[in-house]
Amino acid sequence: ADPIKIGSVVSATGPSAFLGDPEAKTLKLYVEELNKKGGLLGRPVELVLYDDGGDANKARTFATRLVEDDKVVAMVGGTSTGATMAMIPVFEEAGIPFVSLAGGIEIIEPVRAFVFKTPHTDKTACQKIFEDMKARGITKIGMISGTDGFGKSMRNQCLKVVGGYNITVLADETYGATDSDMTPQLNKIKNTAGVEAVLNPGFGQGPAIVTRNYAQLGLKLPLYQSHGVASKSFIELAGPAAEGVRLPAPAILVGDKLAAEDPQKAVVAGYKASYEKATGQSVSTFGGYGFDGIQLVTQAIDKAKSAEPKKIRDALEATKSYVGVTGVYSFSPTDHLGLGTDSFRMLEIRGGDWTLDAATR
Amino acid sequence: MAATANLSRVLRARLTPLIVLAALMVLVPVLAPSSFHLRVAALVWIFALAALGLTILMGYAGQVSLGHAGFVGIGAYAVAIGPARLGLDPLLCLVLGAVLAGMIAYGVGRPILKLKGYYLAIATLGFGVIVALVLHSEAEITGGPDGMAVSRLSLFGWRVSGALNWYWVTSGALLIGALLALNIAASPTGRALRALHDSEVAAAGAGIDVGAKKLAAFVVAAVYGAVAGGLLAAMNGLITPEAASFSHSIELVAMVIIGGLGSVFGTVVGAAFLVVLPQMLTALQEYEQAVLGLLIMVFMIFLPQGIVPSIRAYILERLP
Amino acid sequence: MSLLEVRDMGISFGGLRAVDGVSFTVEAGQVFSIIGPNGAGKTTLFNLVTGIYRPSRGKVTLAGADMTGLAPHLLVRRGMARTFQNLQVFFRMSAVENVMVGCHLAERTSFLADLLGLPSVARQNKVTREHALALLGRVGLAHLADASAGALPYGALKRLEIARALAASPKVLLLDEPAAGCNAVETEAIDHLIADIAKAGVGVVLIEHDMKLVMKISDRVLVLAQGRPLAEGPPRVVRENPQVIAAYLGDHGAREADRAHG
Amino acid sequence: MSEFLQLVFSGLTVGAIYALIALGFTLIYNASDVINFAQGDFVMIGGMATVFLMSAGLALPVAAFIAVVASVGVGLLLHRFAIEPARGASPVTLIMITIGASIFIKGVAQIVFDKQFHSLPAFSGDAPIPVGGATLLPQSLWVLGTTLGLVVALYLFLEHTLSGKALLATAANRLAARLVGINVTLILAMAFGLSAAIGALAGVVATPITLTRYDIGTLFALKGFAAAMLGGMGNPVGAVVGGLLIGLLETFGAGYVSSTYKDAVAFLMILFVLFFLPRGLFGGRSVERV
Amino acid sequence: MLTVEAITSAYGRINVLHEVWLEVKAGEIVALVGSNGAGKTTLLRTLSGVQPARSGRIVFEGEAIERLEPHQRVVRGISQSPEGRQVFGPLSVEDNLRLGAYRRQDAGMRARLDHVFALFPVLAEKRRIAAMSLSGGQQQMLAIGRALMAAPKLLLLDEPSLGLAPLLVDQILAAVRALQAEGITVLLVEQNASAALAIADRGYVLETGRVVMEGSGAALLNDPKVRTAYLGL
Ligand SMILES: Nc1ncnc2c1ncn2[C@@H]1O[C@H](COP(=O)(O)OP(=O)(O)OP(=O)(O)O)[C@@H](O)[C@H]1O
Ligand SMILES: Nc1ncnc2c1ncn2[C@@H]1O[C@H](COP(=O)(O)OP(=O)(O)OP(=O)(O)O)[C@@H](O)[C@H]1O
Ligand SMILES: [Mg+2]
Ligand SMILES: [Mg+2]
Repeated sequence: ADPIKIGSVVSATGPSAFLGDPEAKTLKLYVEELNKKGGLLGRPVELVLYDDGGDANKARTFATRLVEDDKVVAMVGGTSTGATMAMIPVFEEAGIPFVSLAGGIEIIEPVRAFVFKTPHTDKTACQKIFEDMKARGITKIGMISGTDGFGKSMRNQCLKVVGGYNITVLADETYGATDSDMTPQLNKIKNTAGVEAVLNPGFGQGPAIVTRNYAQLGLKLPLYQSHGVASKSFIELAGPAAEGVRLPAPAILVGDKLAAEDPQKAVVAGYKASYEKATGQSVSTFGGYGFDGIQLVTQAIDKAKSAEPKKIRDALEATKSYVGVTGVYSFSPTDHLGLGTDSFRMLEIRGGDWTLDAATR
Repeated sequence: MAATANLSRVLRARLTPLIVLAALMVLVPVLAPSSFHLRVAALVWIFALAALGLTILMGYAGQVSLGHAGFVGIGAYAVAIGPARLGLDPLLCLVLGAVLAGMIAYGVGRPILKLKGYYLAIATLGFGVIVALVLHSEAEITGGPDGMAVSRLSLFGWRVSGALNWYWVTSGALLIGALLALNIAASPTGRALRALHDSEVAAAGAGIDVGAKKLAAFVVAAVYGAVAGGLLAAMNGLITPEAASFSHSIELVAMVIIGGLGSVFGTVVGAAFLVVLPQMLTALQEYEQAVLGLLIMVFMIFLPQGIVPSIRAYILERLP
Repeated sequence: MSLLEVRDMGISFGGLRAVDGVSFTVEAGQVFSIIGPNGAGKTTLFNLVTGIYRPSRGKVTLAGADMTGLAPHLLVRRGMARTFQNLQVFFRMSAVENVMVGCHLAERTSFLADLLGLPSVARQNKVTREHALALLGRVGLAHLADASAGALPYGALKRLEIARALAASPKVLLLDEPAAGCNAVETEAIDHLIADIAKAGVGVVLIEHDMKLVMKISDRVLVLAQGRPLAEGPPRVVRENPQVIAAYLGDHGAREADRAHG
Repeated sequence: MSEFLQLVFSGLTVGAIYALIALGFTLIYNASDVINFAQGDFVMIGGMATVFLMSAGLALPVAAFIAVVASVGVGLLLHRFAIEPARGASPVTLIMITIGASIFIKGVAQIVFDKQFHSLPAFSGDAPIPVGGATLLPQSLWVLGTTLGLVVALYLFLEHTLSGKALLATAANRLAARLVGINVTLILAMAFGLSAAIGALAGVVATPITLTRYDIGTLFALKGFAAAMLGGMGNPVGAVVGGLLIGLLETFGAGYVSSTYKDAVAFLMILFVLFFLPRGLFGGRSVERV
Repeated sequence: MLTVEAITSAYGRINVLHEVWLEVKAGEIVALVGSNGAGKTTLLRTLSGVQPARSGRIVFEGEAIERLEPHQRVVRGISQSPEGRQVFGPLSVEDNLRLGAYRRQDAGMRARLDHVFALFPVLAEKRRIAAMSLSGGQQQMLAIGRALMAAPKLLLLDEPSLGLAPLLVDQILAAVRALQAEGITVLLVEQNASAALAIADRGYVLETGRVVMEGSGAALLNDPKVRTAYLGL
């Protein structure tokens, strides 16, 4: 039978490669497994995967190619918000469902008919962090954020919601995505009187360097990182300096530490086992976004009993309580993300590993 | 005999590149009508237009710019910001963007064009980096790293949309750009630019105002870049600071060199090389980058003057 | 009022007074030669007069107007053209294009017209090319018009530079060793060429080590040594100056010089 | 005061890394007038190869040594199969070849290694050394020491050995170099080999601070190039001064002006310097003769 | 010492030398004259190896060297002072000279350096200065001096008198004679044909890439054709 074609454009190379690479690997792995199990609707599934190298313009071209040339019925991809935004018009116009793997809230706000996304928005992450700070009695913080899309967008979201938690931002520093030394910025925060904790929205190697410089400067205040560092390599890169860092992250990082009755425990364990076996690398939340994306799409196809884009979309939107590795999703016509703060867990790095904070367990 | 003499004349004729280009432009929609192919072709035309500016600046006048994408960015964001933040007409903004880029080039060029060779390269690079940084950082205006949406372009009441329409608009723009570049090449100005490329002292000794001519080339190059940027933004409906990035500047320079420094048609070929090739190499998956790098090396080793001039010289040499 | 007046020119390079208080005047139609040992400062003097170096002292006037410190391209506009001792040829252009560049000032097009490729540009190109071809003919390079300058032999390049300088229709033409690399017969052709140019009313300033040439066609000769004038006067007088013979001419040069007047 | 000192330390460390990369540019430029855009990739090879060899169980010095040798191998291969066949091509063409090489090396590295960031343990531990209220990392001393050692070695090589002079002569006038009996091919191969070694060494000592990844070379090349130009292309002392200056400008820019625009601060300073010294700080001021 | 057999050389597809035959015996001074573009420079470039020979043989001291790289020919004792001076501009005068001895780092180098400085005192005066700031004639001296530093067996001089003051032309020619006395063989290309032929043992006349005449220096000097075509007499 004709294969069902699912398209994907991710940033498997370029500055966001450490996001795009696990995404690509996960998608390939999952489609392979699916085909071993007989595919979908009795048809094999074909993944058409392109690498945009982190360039929104290229992403747009590949999106057109997926629609025009490859005639895919659904799309899972878009590593960065920029790339996603560049591709949205193509899929909207063609009427093909598009599950994005990027964080920006503007992807799903306002809601677009054919666009969904799996990662938490940065706003949720901010809220989770501020809840935690509030619980610990922290009211004055310093912020240092990356100037990449992720860091910048999260910084803005955090500044927007911070007021609601009675927390004031006393210092607001930034660093370039490729900087190798953040001492000057941290030094400024260090010298700002009254700061009780520091928050670092950012992804990539930046937060690891921030964490190291933080320790080097002898800063002892609590350091909060974002879900953008939620992969084992952060701990490796930051080394001993990572001790005590807190961050919001999905269950996937702490699969083995989840309570036995946790609904996500089985899914997470399954994904982790197969990913780590296939790639030899440890799982990250980013691959998890890809996993949930492709799962959502294939389940929707299954449920719709059709590989027709419109029907897939409808089935997607009707998804209720899908248990993924990132969280439990329930879409609705007004919500194409379907996750709340509860899907985040507050983690703390202790002994070189993630530990679940008791309060959010 | 007569045939080869004709071929030789054709290869030397000034407008040959233009005619070949026009023929290609008509052929593409016939041979590859999918909107994906049209989009790729339109991108080739847009990048070729931006690179043509460099052909004039680097190819004719020999002045290296590693910040050309900065002007592409200025043009692109003019078309993005004008309508969105100031409520201006997109087409007007395309023109304003070009004017703005030209003015900025004039202001920046005056001091830095005194520099030579790699020193000019680093100065232009710095300019490009600063533009990209501003586009990146001033999120309230530019939308920051994730970019901003661009409203539709309308040409005298006709709203441009759809791949084919964009294909024709970009084709027209490139054709005009190529014609102007060819005009300059064959004119006293072009001679002056090529002369100062070889010896600034002698050019000045012939009465050429070297500084003014370099500046003119720099401004014209900036305008080419800005128009191309504006078209790119309007066609995509979204623009990110990537358009102004250092790597994009390098890509534009690479187009000019791979196609053939100073050759108008070569520039189009160079743009096609770097836009189409990655599309063709996607099947190689993770080997794509390695193969692309390898191909660039192989082409430069075997066609050291660039694709078009090398092939042209090869043919001309073999004609009687 | 003389055509070209140079007063008390001077420049130093890190302590070395390369040109130190040199004055001379050149009249229209005259051939004025500057000779002197290697490193005497002749080329440097040219560079000062033609605006490539900024003099630390002194003054240049052309037809009465002060030209001191003017940029080279402006000096050309006022009627001063030159050739270079170290060849400054546009090597990637053909011979005729090299000369066409020299016609730049006479070309009546604008940047905009060039950009738009107006018919006037094509007409101008045609005129320029014809003029350039005529000049190439004058220096004996007509047959090499379309050859790439990079492929020309040394002697031809020297003449190409003369043609290019002539293209600017100068009032004063400064030639830095035009006969270098030419044999006796070729030098003679250059000799006629220079005489012709002067006859047409151009003031020619000539640097040359070929004494036969210098003594034959010069109206006046200035001898420089270590940046300073050593002697000045008509060729006959200069070549008999014992100081000049000792510092510059030597036996051979004196012989050559004599032969010129035979 | 302690803040100022902290910025100085941090600026010098970053600057020394830039300086090391700039030094790598110097050799190839001196031999051929070419800017080697793959220079940053030698740095990457040094760091990444050491990381992977260490994770295969080798001790740091052994791993670093092999990594440097490997990088030299890549440099020599680059010369033999890409630069040498294009002998006689213009610098522009050669630069384009190095750009191609840079893309190629990154492409291969992402397959041979991976796409993740990696780090190396600091050579002498992570315990910061307190100095006058500020702290200095031992690794910074390693970087500064390596820079100092290499610049002295390079300076002595170029100024006081015949091979060094032959290298300079090759770029100054290729034809004349061949006429006096210089084996130009060999000189170029040597330049590529040594540059690769310097690059790799830079990668080894810098990785504990900067971290590394298959594509980090682009950024390094950009900063190293800027440093080399600020100092005056081709002059090793200039490369080091240029590198340190850019490092300091960036950190002071971030510390006292704006962390967002610190790169702009650095580049504006470069433009400012070039305005007065159009050939960089140590590029010489002599008037070109005509 | 040197025999050139049917050497052909070309730029691109255009032949510039057409089967040139020529011989230089050990200890001779041989002059090569010809008008602009005759191919004199090309011939010397072919001998020193910077210009490939398309066909033909070059035999130096019994060994065929036409396939050798330039540096290998320098090692065998061929050294050239090129047309257009070609000094190492940014390097100091002294470094230029030392590089002349690149393949001859022997005990005699110091003496040769002194010899060159004695021949051209101005070079000694400017030994620390960058070669590009020398005057044209000074650079010419440097180029000749650099060629001498290689202690060649066969010295190829391409228009050594170009740009030199008359006094120095005398000196150069005298120096060439002195070299001959030291046992160095010289192949001399000169536009100043009368002077060159006067000191040459033998001479060749090159016309559009072909040897059209040869003979002793004196014979050529007195040849009526040579006198009208090259000496302007
Ligand atoms: N830019 C410079 N820097 C340093 N010294 C210089 C510079 N230009 C010229 N000189 C020195 O000034 C002196 C005069 O040089 P110039 O070229 O004027 O001599 P010249 O008379 O033309 O000699 P020639 O007959 O050899 O061409 C020389 O000693 C030269 O070394
Ligand atoms: N790089 C080149 N490319 C093509 N043709 C060349 C090149 N160099 C020289 N030629 C041609 O080769 C021929 C011989 O030139 P060559 O320089 O050997 O002459 P020459 O006898 O040394 O002349 P001159 O006395 O002017 O130095 C000339 O016709 C010249 O046009
Ligand atoms: Mg001179
Ligand atoms: Mg010659």
